[in-house]
Amino acid sequence: MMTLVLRWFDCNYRRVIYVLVVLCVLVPAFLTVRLRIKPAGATQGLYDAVEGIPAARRAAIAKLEAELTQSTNNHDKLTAHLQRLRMHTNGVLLISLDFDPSSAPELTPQAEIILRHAFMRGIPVVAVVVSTPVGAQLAQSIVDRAARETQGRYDIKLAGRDYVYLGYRPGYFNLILQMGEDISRAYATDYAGTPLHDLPMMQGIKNLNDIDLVAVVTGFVGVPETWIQVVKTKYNRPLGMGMTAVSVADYTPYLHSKQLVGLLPGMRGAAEYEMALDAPGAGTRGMLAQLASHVLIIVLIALGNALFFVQRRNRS
Amino acid sequence: MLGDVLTVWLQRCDAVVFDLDKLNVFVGLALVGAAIMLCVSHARRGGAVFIRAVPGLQAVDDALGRAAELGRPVVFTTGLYGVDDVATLAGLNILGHLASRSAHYDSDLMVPCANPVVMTVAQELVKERLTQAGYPERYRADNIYFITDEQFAYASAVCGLMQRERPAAVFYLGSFAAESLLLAEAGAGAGAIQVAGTADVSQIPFFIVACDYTLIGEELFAASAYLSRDALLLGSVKGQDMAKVLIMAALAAGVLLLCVDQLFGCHWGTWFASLFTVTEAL
Amino acid sequence: MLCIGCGIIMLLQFFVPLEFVQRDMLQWVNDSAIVVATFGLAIGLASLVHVHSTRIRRRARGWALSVVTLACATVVAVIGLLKSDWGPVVARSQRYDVLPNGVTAGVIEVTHTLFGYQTATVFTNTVTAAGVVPLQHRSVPMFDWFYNYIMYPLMSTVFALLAFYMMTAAYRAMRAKSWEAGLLLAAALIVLLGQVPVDQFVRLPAIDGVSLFEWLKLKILDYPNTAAKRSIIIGVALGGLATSIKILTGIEKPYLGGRG
Amino acid sequence: MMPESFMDLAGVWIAALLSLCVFSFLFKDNILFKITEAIFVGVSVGYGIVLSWNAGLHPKVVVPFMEFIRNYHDKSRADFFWAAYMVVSLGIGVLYLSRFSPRQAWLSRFPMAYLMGIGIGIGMPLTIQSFIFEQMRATLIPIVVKTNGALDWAASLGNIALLAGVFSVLYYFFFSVKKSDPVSQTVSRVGIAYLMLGFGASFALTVMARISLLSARVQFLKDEWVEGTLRYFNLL
Repeated sequence: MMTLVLRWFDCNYRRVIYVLVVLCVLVPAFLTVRLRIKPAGATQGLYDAVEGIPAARRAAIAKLEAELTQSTNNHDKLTAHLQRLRMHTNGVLLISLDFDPSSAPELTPQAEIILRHAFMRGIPVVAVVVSTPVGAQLAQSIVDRAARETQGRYDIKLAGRDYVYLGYRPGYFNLILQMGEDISRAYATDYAGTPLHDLPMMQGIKNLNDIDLVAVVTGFVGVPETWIQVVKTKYNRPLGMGMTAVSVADYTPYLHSKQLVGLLPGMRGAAEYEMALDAPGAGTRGMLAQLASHVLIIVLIALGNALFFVQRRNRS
Repeated sequence: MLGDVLTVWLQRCDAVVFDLDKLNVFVGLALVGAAIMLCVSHARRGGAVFIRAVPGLQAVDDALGRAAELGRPVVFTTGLYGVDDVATLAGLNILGHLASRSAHYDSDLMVPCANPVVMTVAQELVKERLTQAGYPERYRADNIYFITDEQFAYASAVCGLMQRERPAAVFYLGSFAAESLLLAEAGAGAGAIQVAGTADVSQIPFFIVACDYTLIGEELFAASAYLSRDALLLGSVKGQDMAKVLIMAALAAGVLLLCVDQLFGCHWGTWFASLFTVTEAL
Repeated sequence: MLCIGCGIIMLLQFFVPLEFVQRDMLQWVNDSAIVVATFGLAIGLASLVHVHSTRIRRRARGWALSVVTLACATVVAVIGLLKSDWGPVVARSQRYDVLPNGVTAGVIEVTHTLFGYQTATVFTNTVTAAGVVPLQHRSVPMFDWFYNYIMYPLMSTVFALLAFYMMTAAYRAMRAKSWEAGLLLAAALIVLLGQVPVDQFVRLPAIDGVSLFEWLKLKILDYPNTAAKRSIIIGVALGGLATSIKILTGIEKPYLGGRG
Repeated sequence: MMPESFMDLAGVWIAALLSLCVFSFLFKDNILFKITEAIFVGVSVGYGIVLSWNAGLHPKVVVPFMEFIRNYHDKSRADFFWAAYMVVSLGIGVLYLSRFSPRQAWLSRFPMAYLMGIGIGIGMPLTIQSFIFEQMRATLIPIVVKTNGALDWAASLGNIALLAGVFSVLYYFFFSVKKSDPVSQTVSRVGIAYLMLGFGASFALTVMARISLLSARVQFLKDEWVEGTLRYFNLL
């Protein structure tokens, strides 16, 4: 009997495995489960940073007010800056969605949950794409979806008032550098073609100094370094990242050296973030599928080896 | 006096004829080139060269023979890239040798191509080799054909081909991207003996797992020498080894100097490492 | 000869610091390669058409599929080359509304032209200081449509087949048949365990603030993986140089049918 | 993206059905997959033609060349050279067409050789620079690391492990040495061990990305196809 089953499995193992894989991926897609995942430090770091944006803005305003009463030089510049900061008392998040369709499955959940988090806390969002023209449309649909499908957790967000999507411009190094000086120099208009000075939200945002956190979700190698160089080294603004599971290992050193406030590792990072926010979504579902498939592949490897050793013993 | 003239001359050269920042690349290229050419000329004068066994290549004859026995075709692919890619060229070189060897067996050699220029080169190559071997009538131009240059469309077409033709042997030699495992699993499913070889580091693991024999990185480039046993080609492999000795020596020296740096606080090692810095490429 | 000449010229240009050579010449050569490669594509297409038309003429097995292939290629190429923004108008006539929270604009009613019974409420457009930017009637360019609904789904689905193939490959081939295969297997298992949050279900010791398997995973990636990759890359580069030199010196001439 | 217009709806249905046809290949090669494959190849070839014209030949060569002919009198010498070079390239390209005649087919070797030569020439220095030199520089690390004057054991051991790996793998790749003595055999084996550990790790690391791809396809079928269709007809 056993040998018969084994022989049948030997002939049809492919199909059996395919069915199992489908189950691993399909079932979680219909479940809303709360995985008992405790967010890792790197994820919690980014979560706390987004959560702390309003407080950071209040602190920045207070600091600037104090500075204004003390010093007299640069008065005009500081007043203008203060005025801009006061326009968005909840602070501002800049998010960069730098990925193309091939890494989108892993990164979309990350981008979405960060956006939702900001929207839930009433934080205005500036969204950009710096490194891939292919990703521009994709990024727009992610931002729009987060703005429209509120899941009953916040009011519908409107482009131009609660968020702006600027789209893609070529030459990412210069682009990021220019955003440090003046965002409207990097992006004259938003993705729909409206000049930035016509957008109410952008009245209070001139450059990286008016941004309280930069979040970069990227699937490219090399792009993160540029962000770190400009945002962290040149302007010293808080910076967090989300990456595919494959490339995370290359960038953990930046986390240890405190150049990044947080780093989301692939689908797992999104799931952990959703748990931290208590809003299970695509990441949690995806992680469930990941967990199931990883268990499956481990079981399959074990099974393959077991069969192999049994066969070898039988032969000898 | 002479020194001044030399400096001025060098400065002028730097601006017009030769970029001194790239001198290190030139020296590196010259050293590697010299090592290879020396060994080749040594071989040309009749010097014997030993070359170690490469497991995947020993299987080539078995695979071809098995295909002939079963009356099933042999499939060969160089991957997605064009003739400006060196690994693809290495794959084409091997295709030449395979063509001569398969000439004696009357099995179909199918080469689905993703790049039209590679297709034309492959056609020339196989035709020439079959003619040299004395079987010009066994060349069928329709067996070396262009499918499409889109990665996954190509992959799906080759997967379909393998399901339908059930090749006895499949060779993946060239440059591959994410389609590597798609092709290799489809080939395994068709029950073929598979020999793979690629220079693409991220794809080697998939070939190792799914194929019977895999040429790892550099072995792909040595393969044509191994298959042909041609003295000049063997000489160039020897040259590659010489260049490797140079690199290892440089590494060892650099590491030692860096240790000295750490222990005695000087900067010899950092200086040595800076020799390998190159100004930004275009 | 031509090959050798071009090769050596392009080799030397790398070292010439003139801006003209470094920028313009590379650009020129690139343009020229585009021109030549286009003719190559023509040959490729000729091969494709030849293979398929022979199949159709001979009514060989599956000749209808060849018709499908050629027809698809022709339709896409013709639309793309002649009028890539051509496409049916799908939505017209819009009406601005007021959102419940009192903000003007932001809602638009779209009436679809075909099957016009359907009226959808879609959030769109930008709130601007200047007012509302009206949405013009929307048409779907067919060329983009081909990409979005045929090419892209097919590309990603074929790519997704890899999820299945990884499993079968792992089952079939990751067996400890020798000590080498055993090492490969061990490394794979450790990394797999390090990828998922195993420590949520099983109590594991933590090292450097991460769980055991994650720590092991990072070590494997940092040392054996990096070392192996580096030496392979160096080796490959040398092999590539050797092949280049062989071709430039005419020891090997793939374009002439091997050693000539 | 939810289907919003009938074209979207039709597209989503076609995309979904084609996707299912591709998946059916896993079970068995069948006529549906064959049709899908034919469509895929056909559309991608058509797309390739358009792309090589719209993104290559047309903007990079044809437009500038037309512009050159129209204003040839106030062009610099460099522009003339460029135009002449393009004409020569055209000539080289035309030689390809000789393949259609059996007797003149040898002429097509010139364009092949030309493309090969260019590729090799541009590639060689870049290979030295970005593969050999970059990797060497990254490997130049001290085997004794001192932090704040004290010996850093962990870092030193790590560096030693890395260097041992690089050297042994490089040694494994030696072709022209008879590795019969125990020392070189051991070194070679260490090299293989490093290779295998690295390959196993890379393989396992990719699983997550590939599963994500499949998840995304399933999500597409569920959200855009099934739910999207229901929503489109106001059934949900």
